[in-house]
Amino acid sequence: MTAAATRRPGTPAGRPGRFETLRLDGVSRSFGGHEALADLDLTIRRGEFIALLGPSGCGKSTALNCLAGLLPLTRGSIWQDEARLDVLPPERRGFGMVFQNYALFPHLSVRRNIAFGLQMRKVPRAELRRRVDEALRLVHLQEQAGKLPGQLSGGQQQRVAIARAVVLEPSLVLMDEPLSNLDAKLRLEMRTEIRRLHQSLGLTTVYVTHDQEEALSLADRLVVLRAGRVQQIGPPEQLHAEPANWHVADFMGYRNLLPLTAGPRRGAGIVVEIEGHELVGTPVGDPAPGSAVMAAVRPEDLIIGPGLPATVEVVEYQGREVAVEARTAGGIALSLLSADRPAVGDRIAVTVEPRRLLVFPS
Amino acid sequence: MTAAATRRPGTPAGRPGRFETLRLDGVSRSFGGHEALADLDLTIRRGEFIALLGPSGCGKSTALNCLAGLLPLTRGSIWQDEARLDVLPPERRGFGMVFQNYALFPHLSVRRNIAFGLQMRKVPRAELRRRVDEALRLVHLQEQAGKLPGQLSGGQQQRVAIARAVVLEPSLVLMDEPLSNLDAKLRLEMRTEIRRLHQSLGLTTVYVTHDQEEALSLADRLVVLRAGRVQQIGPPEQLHAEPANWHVADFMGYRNLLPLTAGPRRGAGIVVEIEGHELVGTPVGDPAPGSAVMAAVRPEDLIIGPGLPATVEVVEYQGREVAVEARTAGGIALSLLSADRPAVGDRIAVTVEPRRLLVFPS
Amino acid sequence: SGPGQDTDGEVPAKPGRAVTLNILDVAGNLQLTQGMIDDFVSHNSGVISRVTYSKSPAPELVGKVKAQQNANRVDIDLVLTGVDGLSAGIEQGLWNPLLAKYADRLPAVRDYLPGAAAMQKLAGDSGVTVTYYPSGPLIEYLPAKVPNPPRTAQELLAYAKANPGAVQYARPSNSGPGRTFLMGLPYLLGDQDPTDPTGGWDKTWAYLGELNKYVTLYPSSTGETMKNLANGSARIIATTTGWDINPRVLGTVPKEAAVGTLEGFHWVTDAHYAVVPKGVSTDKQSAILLLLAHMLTKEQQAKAYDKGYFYPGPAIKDVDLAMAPPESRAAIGEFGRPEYAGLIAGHPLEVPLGAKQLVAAFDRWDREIGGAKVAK
Amino acid sequence: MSARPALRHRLAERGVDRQLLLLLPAALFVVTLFIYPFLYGVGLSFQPTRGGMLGAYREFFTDAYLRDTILTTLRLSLPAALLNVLASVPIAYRMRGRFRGKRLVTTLLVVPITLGTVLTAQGLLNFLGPTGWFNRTLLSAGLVDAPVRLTNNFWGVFFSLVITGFPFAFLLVLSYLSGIDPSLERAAATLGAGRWQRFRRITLPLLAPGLATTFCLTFVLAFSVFPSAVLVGDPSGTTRVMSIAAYDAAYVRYDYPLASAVAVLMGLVELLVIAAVLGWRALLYTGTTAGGKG
Amino acid sequence: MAARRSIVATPAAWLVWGAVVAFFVFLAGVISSVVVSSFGTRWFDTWLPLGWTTSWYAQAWDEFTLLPVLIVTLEVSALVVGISVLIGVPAAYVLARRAFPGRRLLYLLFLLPILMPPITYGIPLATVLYKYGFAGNLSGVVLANLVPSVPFVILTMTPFIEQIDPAVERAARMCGAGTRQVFLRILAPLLVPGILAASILVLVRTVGMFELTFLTAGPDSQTLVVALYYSMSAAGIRAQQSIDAMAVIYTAMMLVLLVLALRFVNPTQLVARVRDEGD
Ligand SMILES: Nc1ncnc2c1ncn2[C@@H]1O[C@H](COP(=O)(O)OP(=O)(O)OP(=O)(O)O)[C@@H](O)[C@H]1O
Ligand SMILES: Nc1ncnc2c1ncn2[C@@H]1O[C@H](COP(=O)(O)OP(=O)(O)OP(=O)(O)O)[C@@H](O)[C@H]1O
Ligand SMILES: [Mg+2]
Ligand SMILES: [Mg+2]
Repeated sequence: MTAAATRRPGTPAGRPGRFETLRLDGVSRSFGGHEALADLDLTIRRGEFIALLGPSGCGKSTALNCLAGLLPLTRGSIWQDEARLDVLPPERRGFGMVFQNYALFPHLSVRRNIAFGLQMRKVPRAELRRRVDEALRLVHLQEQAGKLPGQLSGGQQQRVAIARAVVLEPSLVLMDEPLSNLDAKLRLEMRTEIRRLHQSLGLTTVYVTHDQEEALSLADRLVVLRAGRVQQIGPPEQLHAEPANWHVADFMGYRNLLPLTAGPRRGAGIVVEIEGHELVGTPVGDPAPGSAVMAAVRPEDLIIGPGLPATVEVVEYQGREVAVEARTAGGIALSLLSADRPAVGDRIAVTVEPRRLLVFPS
Repeated sequence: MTAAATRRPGTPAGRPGRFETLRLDGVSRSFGGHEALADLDLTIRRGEFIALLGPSGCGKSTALNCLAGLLPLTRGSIWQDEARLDVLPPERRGFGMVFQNYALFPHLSVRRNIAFGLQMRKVPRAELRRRVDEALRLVHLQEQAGKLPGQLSGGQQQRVAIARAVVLEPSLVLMDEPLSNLDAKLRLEMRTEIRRLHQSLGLTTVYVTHDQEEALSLADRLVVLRAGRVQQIGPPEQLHAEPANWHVADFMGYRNLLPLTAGPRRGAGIVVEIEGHELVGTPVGDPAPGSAVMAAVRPEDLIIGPGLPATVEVVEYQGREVAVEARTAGGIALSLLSADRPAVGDRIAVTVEPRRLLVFPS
Repeated sequence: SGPGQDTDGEVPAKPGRAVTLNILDVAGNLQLTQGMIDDFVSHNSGVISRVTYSKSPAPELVGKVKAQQNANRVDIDLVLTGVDGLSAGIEQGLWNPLLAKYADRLPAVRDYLPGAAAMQKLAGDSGVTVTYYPSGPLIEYLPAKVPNPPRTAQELLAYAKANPGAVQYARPSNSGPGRTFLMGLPYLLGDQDPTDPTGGWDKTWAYLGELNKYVTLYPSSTGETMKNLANGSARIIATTTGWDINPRVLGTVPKEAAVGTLEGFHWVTDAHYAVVPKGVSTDKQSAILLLLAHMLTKEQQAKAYDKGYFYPGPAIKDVDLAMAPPESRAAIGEFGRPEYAGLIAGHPLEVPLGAKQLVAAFDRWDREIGGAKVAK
Repeated sequence: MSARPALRHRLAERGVDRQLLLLLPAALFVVTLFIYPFLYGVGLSFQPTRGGMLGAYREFFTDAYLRDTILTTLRLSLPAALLNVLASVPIAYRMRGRFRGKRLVTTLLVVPITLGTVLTAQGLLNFLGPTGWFNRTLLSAGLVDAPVRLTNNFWGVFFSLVITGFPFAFLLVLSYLSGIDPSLERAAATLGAGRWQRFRRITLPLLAPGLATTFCLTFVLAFSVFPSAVLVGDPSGTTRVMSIAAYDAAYVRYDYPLASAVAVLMGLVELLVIAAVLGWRALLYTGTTAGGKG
Repeated sequence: MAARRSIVATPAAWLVWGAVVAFFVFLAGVISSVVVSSFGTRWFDTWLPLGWTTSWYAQAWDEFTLLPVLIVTLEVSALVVGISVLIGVPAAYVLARRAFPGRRLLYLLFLLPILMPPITYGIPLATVLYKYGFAGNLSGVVLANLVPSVPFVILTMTPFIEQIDPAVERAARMCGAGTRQVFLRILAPLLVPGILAASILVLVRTVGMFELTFLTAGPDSQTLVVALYYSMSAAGIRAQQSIDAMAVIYTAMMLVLLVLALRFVNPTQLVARVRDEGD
């Protein structure tokens, strides 16, 4: 109340300080020898929406916690404009955060959970009330305002956590899979809502998710992590169409990954052979002929038509389309989407457009 | 160890007893006056995969807990073939359960968490080892086997919880949003894996989710809940194509819900008017002409073409397609999917096929 | 009495300014003397403006005074103590030898009863005897249950043998009557040196060892032996004059309880002393001297009769019961025993053991008598 | 600018940062008000009146009457502390859930805390004494012929330790127990664990660190038992505990070096027992008792 | 359902409740024998005293100047409890949450004052306090009693803190709460059951701590136990009943404190309210 509060105005966290850039410089964090995050370089511009994307355990939460100040860095530094940030404790960085496991205050009602940050910032009572009511409305929790977190369902709890962070209108909002526990419908709504908030409040947001769809639709730029290391940074279109390596491709929805051998070039394309059938693909990163490559294609780009024969194994209803799992004679599993509904055991043949088949060195 | 174990053989839980049907008869549960679950009637046949689907707070977890024996019923009964089940404590029902909040044993390693149920069933050591190893492999956690749950990432924890339940090959598996914290890629894999397990082990599964896509692809039958009450029970195709009311439609992905007034019938269809434009839809549940109706249509069924004019407000990148939010002159928000990419501010016109526009009494 | 005040210099006849006195009672002496002190203060508010009383068991006294003296801040001005606290303090050099220089301000010390005078000798110059009684050892019983009480030490042993568990005395280190019984035995049994518990008490230790076989219980307080006597679980207990009269006044012991003596006993006397710790200011010392002089006057000493608490109580000669307050007279009239006057006159008076010997006696008793129960 | 943060980071990774300042008041307090006086006391124990540096300790160990107090004390305090902790567990376990009258029962169970040594001692002497209600009841019911002796011996002290120690243990155990996420037991139930196994395999291990602490605290209280060992015990025999020996040395014989030596030895014996318990505790899981998110 | 389940568990339940009832009966006997005695005129070999009186209370009240003593006792215990919680809980927090060099040593340091009997350090401690003018008044009594109380709080609180999810604190920090606010607004309420338990234990220890209090108390800063302990074990003749009356007064005072404490916070309520779903 005293020391921290009076000293605050001089620091970057004084008023939720707007910054121009936030620079992560070789940020690394180890847990007892194991590098959970290694050499993350990233410059976040004011107003940007950055998504950290990657499989479970890749270090997304670690990166976010380092940025928040909740984990000390092992190496590297963080700069907010010209001020060094990594030496500040979390409460003086002025960021807001939504936690993966909610982390609600179990002894405070929903309303008081949301009001907590505003109280810490000594917001006048009338404004506090107004802003909390607004936040409650935003997450559809007006009726639960008086309940304790323990009395809420999982999804309701997550919504409280979101409201608690955005009510502060912080200079940077950190979100750790905030939608992962919402139901599909609400998830779509909240996704749009988060994006809208981000724009209308002029927030800068770093958003952790494992859902590439979510990342693609929300973010201005994506950071794809794998085993603690950055694989690719770029806008959604770039990542979607031109993944830098097969790991990124794997994660961006190229569910069919076929370990093959590179054949000769054909024009801008490259030939790969699979069980006696030749397919033409687009080379990424210059795989040498004869070397082992990984050919990647999305299920929706595998077309039933003259080509590689396979037998249908699983058919999953997905509304308008069905998802089909098929297996080639050589035992390679293929996933594809289809508007017609083949029966299990049907023999089909599949093909793919050359620009939809990416061939990476493996 | 003593009383419970020796008494067990006589009960339905003796050996994970296979049953023919499991019947829920008016199962209800209140929390201090508020009915979280009301009059659930459902007969589960052996080998079925049932999904409980509904928005957050609708009582899905409550239903599952009642079935597991973790919550006493307020009213109703549960029958396993001819034996009454709701009088048995959870440990004697022989069901497996994956909890929404994991509920991993924080003091046991991953391996010992998974082995716990097998130890309780006195599985011989060698078999126990084998089955635990298999389960670890299944959820890709071989390397984390020695860690404590607190040292795992959120997704890893959820996978331990799944492994812990399925390793028992129980007669009924209850899963409470088991995939909600997995990354998108793993979620797809695990989804297929769960379905495969369900079939190969001959399990009967009750699966709670708020993700209609997950429910549609996994389940043989869906139970849609809303505010504690069943809205519709049926196979995926039926729910997807013929939702029983607009709440179900809302939840099944009919994102555009337009409160309108019923016009005259036209053949099998019904006319509704929206901002001076006439649209023809399919009536569900016989709405009377002149009455208030709710017209429902999915984003993917709204087509850009001559019809209702609107202005583009938000464009979200979604890979192959873009999601567009547009607003009519009268202020009605519309969501649609589009292969082309309109710019924000563009004026477009949308239309819909009559069989894709469902008109419900509201 | 903080630092900087004169503590060693000449003690004035009257304090320069009225003082506040902090009095610590570790012997239960205030029961007898608080009236005397309050009387002085009410008439001499120019000398002592206020008195605070505190009480504690004797053993902790030394530690507290030591801590204060080490820190040069003594805030206990006057201690009322029994022989144990007195001699422990003398050994540790805690007390101010006031009498060495100022005996003339307490003329009454020349009028002590013979027994009290002997007790005063124990104190040397370090303390002033304020109350005195001949104590015991006596035995107490209910005539209805013990129609023929033992008359000698041997008869007592025989009685104990015939009635195991019936004879009781409290652990000597926790009990006045217990220790009086212990110190009185050498005289009763004709031991070689009644003042040397380690070398000269052979008969006493043998006797106690024998008696121990028939004693089932050594309570940790005298009060409990009294209770056991009253409820019948003990038939004969050790007692003293004060412990005979006062509990019957209070109702802890039935009025009809009787005391007996063992043939050839000597009184082992007891007294309470007023001592002044070193480090008390001269002003206060002066006030204390005036207070003590007042307490030793006959009218004030008569208050020491109390309700038989320390019977008789006065340390000064020729203080009659008739001078005592009416409640005192009534209580003693009803519960007192006329035979005491004769007994006091007819039996020799002995001073109790010095602190060192007493501790040695307790230690040996604990090991060989009380502790022997462990082996059983 | 760069040197300072670097050192800071290195320290931070070893766990040294500003938060450790929170320790300061307590540490300062203990150092100033305890360490100096304590070292003084320990020093005193090495300056006995006779027998050289270790004279006091030698005296303690050569004199069986002193030496045996160690065993006497342990014989009293270990069973009492164990009983208090072990009895608290099932009772607290039963009282975890919600039921009518829980508050009343909890409050009643905690009442003995207020009794204080004196009332307990008086009460035990009155109630269990030869003509107390307890013996009267037994006698008039014809269960015994002569009063059972339960005071002024081992049992008197033992009962007083249970009466004063049990509520402590109960209160602590109940609080530790209610901090354990109940969904863990439910998970175990669905995995086929019965009541006993849920308790044995899930609750008990999570409770164990708390039990260790509780045991230490009740043991310390029982170990330094003094007034009741005198008042309801047999202070020269079966309940001559170490604190009585120390008290005798200090306040009866004024042999402070010996008293300090006995007290130091008391502390040492306690330390050994507690080190064993805490060492065992260090092997246990001591983290959060929640089962995952939420 | 609930009823049926509890029948299944009957033997264990009976045993536990049996033990609890036996304990209560025993306890009731112990307490009421003192209470009855304190109101009795004389009580020898009978079921009940021969007559009834309240004079023992009047006598105790006068003789021990109980009113000021009670006030001092309340002041001392409130101060000791308050300060030891303020100092001890932050220290317990660091010890529970952080790994740093020297942690074990520090733990031992905090353990020692509880283990060491006051005889070892009481007199030198009193000397130090007298030297700096703290002893002989309330502050000395409070300081001396803090020596074993602070470590006691630390030791009791450590497991409680270990049980709280650290993410909750991080969330508070992200909301802008500094260390102080995290403590006051988040940890303190969550720790209330633990703090309450620790406070009650410290209170009892303080009210019952004779030695340190006596060594440092001045004439105006005696606590009840000093008076009480005196009446129990000092030289001189005292009626059992008056001791009983004193003990009853002491207990009544503690009981009032306890009931007050339990009124405001039920020891298990907070944690239980958060976690006790269903069942
Ligand atoms: N406190 C810790 N101690 C040891 N290892 C840890 C700790 N926290 C995280 N890790 C490890 O660091 C790696 C990265 O963890 P992190 O939580 O950042 O993953 P994540 O990308 O957030 O995964 P998820 O999507 O499952 O939440 C994991 O392998 C994890 O096991
Ligand atoms: N222990 C409880 N006490 C009071 N109300 C409760 C309790 N548990 C659940 N509820 C209420 O019951 C309703 C249903 O809760 P439930 O947990 O079954 O929802 P859910 O469908 O599982 O939601 P989610 O998808 O968010 O997990 C909610 O409104 C919730 O607030
Ligand atoms: Mg994470
Ligand atoms: Mg749920």
